[in-house]
Amino acid sequence: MTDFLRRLFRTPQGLLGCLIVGLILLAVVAGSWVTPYGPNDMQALARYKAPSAAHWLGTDQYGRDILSRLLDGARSTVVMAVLATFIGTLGGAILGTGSAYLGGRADEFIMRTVDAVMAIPSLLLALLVVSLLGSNSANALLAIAIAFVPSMARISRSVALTVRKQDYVSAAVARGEGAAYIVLREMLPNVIAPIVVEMTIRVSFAVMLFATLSFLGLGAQPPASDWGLMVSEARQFLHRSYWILLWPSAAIALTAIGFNLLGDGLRDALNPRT
Amino acid sequence: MSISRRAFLRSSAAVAALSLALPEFAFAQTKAEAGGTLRVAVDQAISVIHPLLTRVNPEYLAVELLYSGLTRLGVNMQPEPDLATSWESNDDLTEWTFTLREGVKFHDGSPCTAADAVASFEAILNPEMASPARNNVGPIDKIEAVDDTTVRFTLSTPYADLPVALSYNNARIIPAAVISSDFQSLRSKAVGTGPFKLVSYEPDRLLVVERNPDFYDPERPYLDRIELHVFPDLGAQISSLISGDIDMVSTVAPNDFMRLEGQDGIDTLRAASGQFCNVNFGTDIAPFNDVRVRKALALTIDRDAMVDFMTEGFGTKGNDTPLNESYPFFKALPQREKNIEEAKKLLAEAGFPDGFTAELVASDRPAIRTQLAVALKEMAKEAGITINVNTMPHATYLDQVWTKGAFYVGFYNMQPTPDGILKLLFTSDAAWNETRWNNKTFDDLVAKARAVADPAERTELYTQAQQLMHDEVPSLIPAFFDVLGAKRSWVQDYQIHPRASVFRLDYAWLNTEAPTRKG
Amino acid sequence: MTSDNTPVLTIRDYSLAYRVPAGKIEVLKGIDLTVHRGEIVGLVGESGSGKSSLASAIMRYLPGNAEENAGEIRLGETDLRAQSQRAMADIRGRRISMVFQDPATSLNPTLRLGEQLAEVLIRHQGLSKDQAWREGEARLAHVGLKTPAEMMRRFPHEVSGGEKQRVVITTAFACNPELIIFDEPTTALDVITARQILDLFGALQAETGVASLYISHDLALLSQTARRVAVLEKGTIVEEGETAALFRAPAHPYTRALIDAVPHPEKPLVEAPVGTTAPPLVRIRDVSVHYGRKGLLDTLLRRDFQRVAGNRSITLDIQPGEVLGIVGESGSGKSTLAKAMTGLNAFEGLIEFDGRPLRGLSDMNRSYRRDVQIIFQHPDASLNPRQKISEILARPIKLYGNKDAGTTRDRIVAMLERVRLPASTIDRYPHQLSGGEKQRIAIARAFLSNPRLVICDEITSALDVSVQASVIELLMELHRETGATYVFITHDINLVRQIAHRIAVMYRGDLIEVAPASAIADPDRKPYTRELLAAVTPPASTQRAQPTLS
Amino acid sequence: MSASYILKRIALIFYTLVVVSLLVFAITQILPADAAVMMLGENATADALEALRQQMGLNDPIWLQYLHWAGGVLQGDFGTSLRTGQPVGPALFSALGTSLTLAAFALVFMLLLAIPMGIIAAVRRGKFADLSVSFISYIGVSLPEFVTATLAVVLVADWWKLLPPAGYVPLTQDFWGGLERLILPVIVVSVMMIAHVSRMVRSELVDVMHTDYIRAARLKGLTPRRVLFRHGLRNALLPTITIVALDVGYLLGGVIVVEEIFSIPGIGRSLMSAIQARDLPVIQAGVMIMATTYAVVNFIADVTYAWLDKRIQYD
Repeated sequence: MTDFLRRLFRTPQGLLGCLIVGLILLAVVAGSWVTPYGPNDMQALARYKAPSAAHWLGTDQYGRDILSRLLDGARSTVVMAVLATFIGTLGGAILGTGSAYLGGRADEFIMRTVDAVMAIPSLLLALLVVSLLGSNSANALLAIAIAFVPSMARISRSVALTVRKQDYVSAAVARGEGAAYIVLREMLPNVIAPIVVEMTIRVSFAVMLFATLSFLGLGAQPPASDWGLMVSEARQFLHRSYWILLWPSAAIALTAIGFNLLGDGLRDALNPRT
Repeated sequence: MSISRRAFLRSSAAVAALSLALPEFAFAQTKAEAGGTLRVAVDQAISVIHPLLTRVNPEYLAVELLYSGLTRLGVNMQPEPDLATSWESNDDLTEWTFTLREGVKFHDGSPCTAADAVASFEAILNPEMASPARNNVGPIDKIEAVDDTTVRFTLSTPYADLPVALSYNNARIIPAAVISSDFQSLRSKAVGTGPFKLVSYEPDRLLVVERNPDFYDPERPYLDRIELHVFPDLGAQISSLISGDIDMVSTVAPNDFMRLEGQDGIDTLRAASGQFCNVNFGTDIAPFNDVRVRKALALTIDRDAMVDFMTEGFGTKGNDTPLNESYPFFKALPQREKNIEEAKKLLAEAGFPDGFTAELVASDRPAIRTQLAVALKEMAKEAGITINVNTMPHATYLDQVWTKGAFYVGFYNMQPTPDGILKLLFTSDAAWNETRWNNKTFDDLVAKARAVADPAERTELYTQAQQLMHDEVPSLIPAFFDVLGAKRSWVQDYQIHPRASVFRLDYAWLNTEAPTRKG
Repeated sequence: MTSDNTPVLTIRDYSLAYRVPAGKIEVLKGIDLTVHRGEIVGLVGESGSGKSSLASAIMRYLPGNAEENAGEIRLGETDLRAQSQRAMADIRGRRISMVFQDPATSLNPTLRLGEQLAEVLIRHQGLSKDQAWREGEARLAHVGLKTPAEMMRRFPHEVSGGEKQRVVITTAFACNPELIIFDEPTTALDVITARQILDLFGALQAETGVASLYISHDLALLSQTARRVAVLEKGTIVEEGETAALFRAPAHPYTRALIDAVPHPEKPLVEAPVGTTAPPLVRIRDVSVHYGRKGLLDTLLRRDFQRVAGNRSITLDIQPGEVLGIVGESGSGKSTLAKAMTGLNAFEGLIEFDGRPLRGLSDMNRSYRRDVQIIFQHPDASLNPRQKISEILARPIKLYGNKDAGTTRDRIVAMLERVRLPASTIDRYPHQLSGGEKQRIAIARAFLSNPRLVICDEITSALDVSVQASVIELLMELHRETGATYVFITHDINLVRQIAHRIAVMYRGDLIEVAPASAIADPDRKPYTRELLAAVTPPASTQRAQPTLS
Repeated sequence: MSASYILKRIALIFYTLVVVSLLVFAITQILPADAAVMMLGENATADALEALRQQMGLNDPIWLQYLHWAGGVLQGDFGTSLRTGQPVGPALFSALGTSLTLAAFALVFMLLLAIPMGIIAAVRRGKFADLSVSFISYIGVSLPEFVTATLAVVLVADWWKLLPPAGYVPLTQDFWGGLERLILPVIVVSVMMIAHVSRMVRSELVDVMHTDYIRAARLKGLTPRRVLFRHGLRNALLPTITIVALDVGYLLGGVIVVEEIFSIPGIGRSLMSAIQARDLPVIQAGVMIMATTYAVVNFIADVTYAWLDKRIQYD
């Protein structure tokens, strides 16, 4: 474990990614305790206030403290993105590895169908799913998870196929190991690493997809403090007080960069042969 | 009595006819110049151009350019002649006769006569055609052509506001031949008598009209061409106005209005209006069937703050009735103010000493609905009421919540008359009976008021009706919005209309500063 | 340019190290080496000895973290170390050229062979495109390619490995360089092709008199090719001398060990078969393996579908206790047969094991799995990188039971001792072990189930000569101890002649013949067998054959 | 590459379309909205609604409705928009034209920028240029389009007044004016692809430059130029074809946002307004058209790849 962390911190991406993601996770965990104001507390007399000692990042159109909203929103935004990615990845991994394991016609059928679904752009697929289920954060989460399944299935399948061809799996088959042992003990540990890397990078994509759904009015709904929704709502006040737009945008960008860097760092660190 | 009444009505028509010329007296220090292309930004797609079926403001604008009605609505909310030059009624306001212009031609060259007017109104009143105008043109029982230029309306109940009601956005005259052959064909072409003729139409992008040389007023319109550009993004239309790409923005959000104020070459336009956003109670569903609960919620609202939150100050406080200064026959009631103590007391009496939890539905368009919901959520908290805001797509809202729900946000244009808004929303027979309040006394007051011509008497009746609503609170109406718009300074004689769905661009013209654009 | 007594290549006291985060890795230490005109100098060493780094140093093609001492590298009179990269670009390909191990990877897959040959002529001889193309055709004709014009137009994937290497060699000779460095030019080729390439090299070398530095791990090959040999161990040349003399009387222990490790077919490592009367342990009857599956589209279009045959109707008996060698080129179906026998490939036909018939994978029950074990070529791939040795070795014990023999851990430690690995290995991960150690773990895993048949699929070909020798020794010892039957698949004919009782020869999916190891070189063997044996370089010894021009 | 490979790929397009059509039809069937209500509006009577339902076949079993619809689609009839009452096909195809113009410019712009960026980063690996490129690409993949678009409009159009902020003019009508309005949308929609593709090109090229054949080419004394451009790039750019084709899916998603902000009447806008208005026939047709575009682009890419990359034997 320490060996792994040492490898991770050795690359600039890994170190920086860990720092940023760590910071964000800190906000997720502790954010709601340290918020100076309630995220939804309106102050009719302190609307559109520029950053000051009282409101470090300023206030928004309802006089709500932006810092408090950002910290509060970290939980939903990041946890939702991670959860959506995780669910999508899990679904994709099960589908992909299952398909690779089944092989033959079943594999062909599953993967062709996955290819077919990939012909619908993932944003559009998410839009359709959300409009089907109704616009709210939980449905957006599900939509993004569903939108991620096809590509994750592709990736996991190709990883699983590579692992499947390895001699240690052949060795296990030759000595008569059961399917469960082969999949769980021989294949899975080797399949997980590249999938985790891909998943980490995808979290940033999920954060942005969430934001975009909110922008199109199909994601989180007011008065939620999701960053994407905050940006989306702030657009109309841009010329009056740009900071309402600035901070949540920066938070989204930082999160996306953080997870991207972490993913790249993990990719290097998880490779057991370097 | 009867004579004087008739005389009054005639004279009011005459006043209206006079007021038609008013804008020119008031603004036209320089004489209108003909020619030029006007580019207007609208914020929603122009999905429908069928004059009887339009539903949103950009569509009303398009139809207003292409078609005429019998009357049209002045900026002062008075009826003006359009295809009808004059009108009169019998004494008990049940039979109205309209005299039409002679020699008016449709865009296809065919003459427009009383028969077309009759066919048009029959189509409007035909439930099969599903025209939104059906509920808004008044209690018309029968319509007949007396001769080629005279139309007679027979009403089922007395109705003083008929000339105003006939100016309704969907009450347009279309050729009888089209109605009988292919009614739906007007979805893609335009055969009207309006000041402009249709050139091209792409619902999501652009609608272009050109001057109708055969328009009944040889002076108007002044513009050669009008282009309606669809901008789904509010920021983009403001940016385009600033860059001079667009000459006029039909509706502007308060923040954008503030941004535009003081910009060189841009005029901001503002008119006080009866436009409002409200919270409807399903008065037949617990806990909102208890008037104390409704009243308690009304008492939690800080109305000054609400005006700020919802309109950035471009609005006026509401008093939980749909009428305000912008409407005729209006008298103000004592203003309801925030009173948490009283609210808590009422709640306790109603059996909710610790408050209650309710889900408030707000559709996603326009965004102001959600803003009201979010602000109310915070304000109601003080009285111990927990509101969960549920935002849903407008289509889902219409399908599942609208006129059925217990607690949801509505949004309305100002109507031309008090009768218009009350009959639209709050009487038992309202077209959109959103609250199911169904108050007999209220219905009687409204019905009585429509049959009265005397302004003082009508004012008194509407004030009583208002008082009833104010006491029973079928709906929370915390604020009215001003109608906001903007234009380049080179656009002349465009006045923003409190009704927000009336534009009168046939009076507008461009001065010499306007850029020349390729037609 | 160089007088006869000036060496073409002079290396004096040259040292090289690589900087890494952990410090410095010394790869070459005080190298002294000369190559004269017309001379072939062999450079022998195992993996990691620094032989490829030396080639890179001569070519002045070193990574950014290389750190050199003041030593000298000269090409004739030219001080290569003083040359800029731009100047080196003029020298490379014109005065020194290089031939690499694998023609499949050293040719650009997306360029025509002709272009890859002609571009050198254009660059260094100033020929026009047309001239270069015509010259290229002539050169290809000279190296014995039958249709040079067509060959010029082909892409690498369209020609065989031998043809590719001919093109590479032609390119190296194209500008008549003073020095050519050969970096294991035949290792990636099949035996027969390798022999042809070696002959070609010999002929061209004799014709042009170019100075050659021939890098190889194959002592047998060098003993036949090179006039002088330098032995490189861990970056130091431990011994250098005339080839014959050096092989006769190696002075350095490392050289001695290397020479001893080379398999000698005349010195069998197994005793003669015990008794031939016993019924065969395995009877393989008409076993065929096919790859590929008829596609849906083919079915729909009623098209004929041609499957790829991995094995065609193999019939073979394996006697209990014997070591059966299987030889053949890559793609001959040796491994396919091994996979069929271990249930990794579906097969048609019948395999009888100890009298029990097996017609498919479903017939291979647990006791068959226990009795038949397979060991793979690459220990890197056959050991799960995320499992500790303890887990890897515990599996056969858990699977096949045998309670009376003590705890799992005790048995693993005992087995590790038998394969001569320290008991501490048990808590290691595979990547913490060397290649030879990993292969010992793989062997241990196979023998933990007390198998009756062990299939060794090229298990030594990824290992260095000395490691290979010790692994073979271990295998033979285990054979004596357990009496298990071996199927030993390899392309190393010298090795298999030394350890097998009988040898099966395979070619393109067919079993050509099976002969006793002692009689494999008999003149009445089938033509392919004879061809194969003729191509094998006899092990390093006193006899020295002159390369002949083909 | 053989005829049967192409045939197989074409069969795959059809399979894709069948799957997508089933999916989109299923989704639109369960969407919480009544097509008849959508068409007639909130003032329609129950009788009128029922008559319309009958007429539109909304009371038929779902599979029959699907077959009717699919049959229509095969004949080029995508039905009638509930919102405008106009045939869906012509309007959507003209919108598709607009979107494809935008997408084509975006692709070209992206390639013109991303490939040189990737090459420079690979060649100057670890140097300042490489770090700048990766910095740009990290930023590029971290901002949602609607933020980038907002920033672009504020900076370029509102503050510097260099370009018009929004709107669309067909290039056939006014080429330069139309182009001027396309610049910002094209930049915004390509940002993320530039980041992605330049990273791909970089890593592919770095891999290729470490292959034996590049070492061989260098050791033949070829000039660095020739090694890079003749030997390296060709092999590095080949896989990029497939990557770019897959990115088209992303591009088609991106146009939804960009068209919304820049008021471009493309297929993304049509789909977005259809989704908001529950205009089911338009949603169905729009998704089908997008999926077809994606499938066709990938088909072209695969065939091109197979044609260019002679190594791979396709059956």
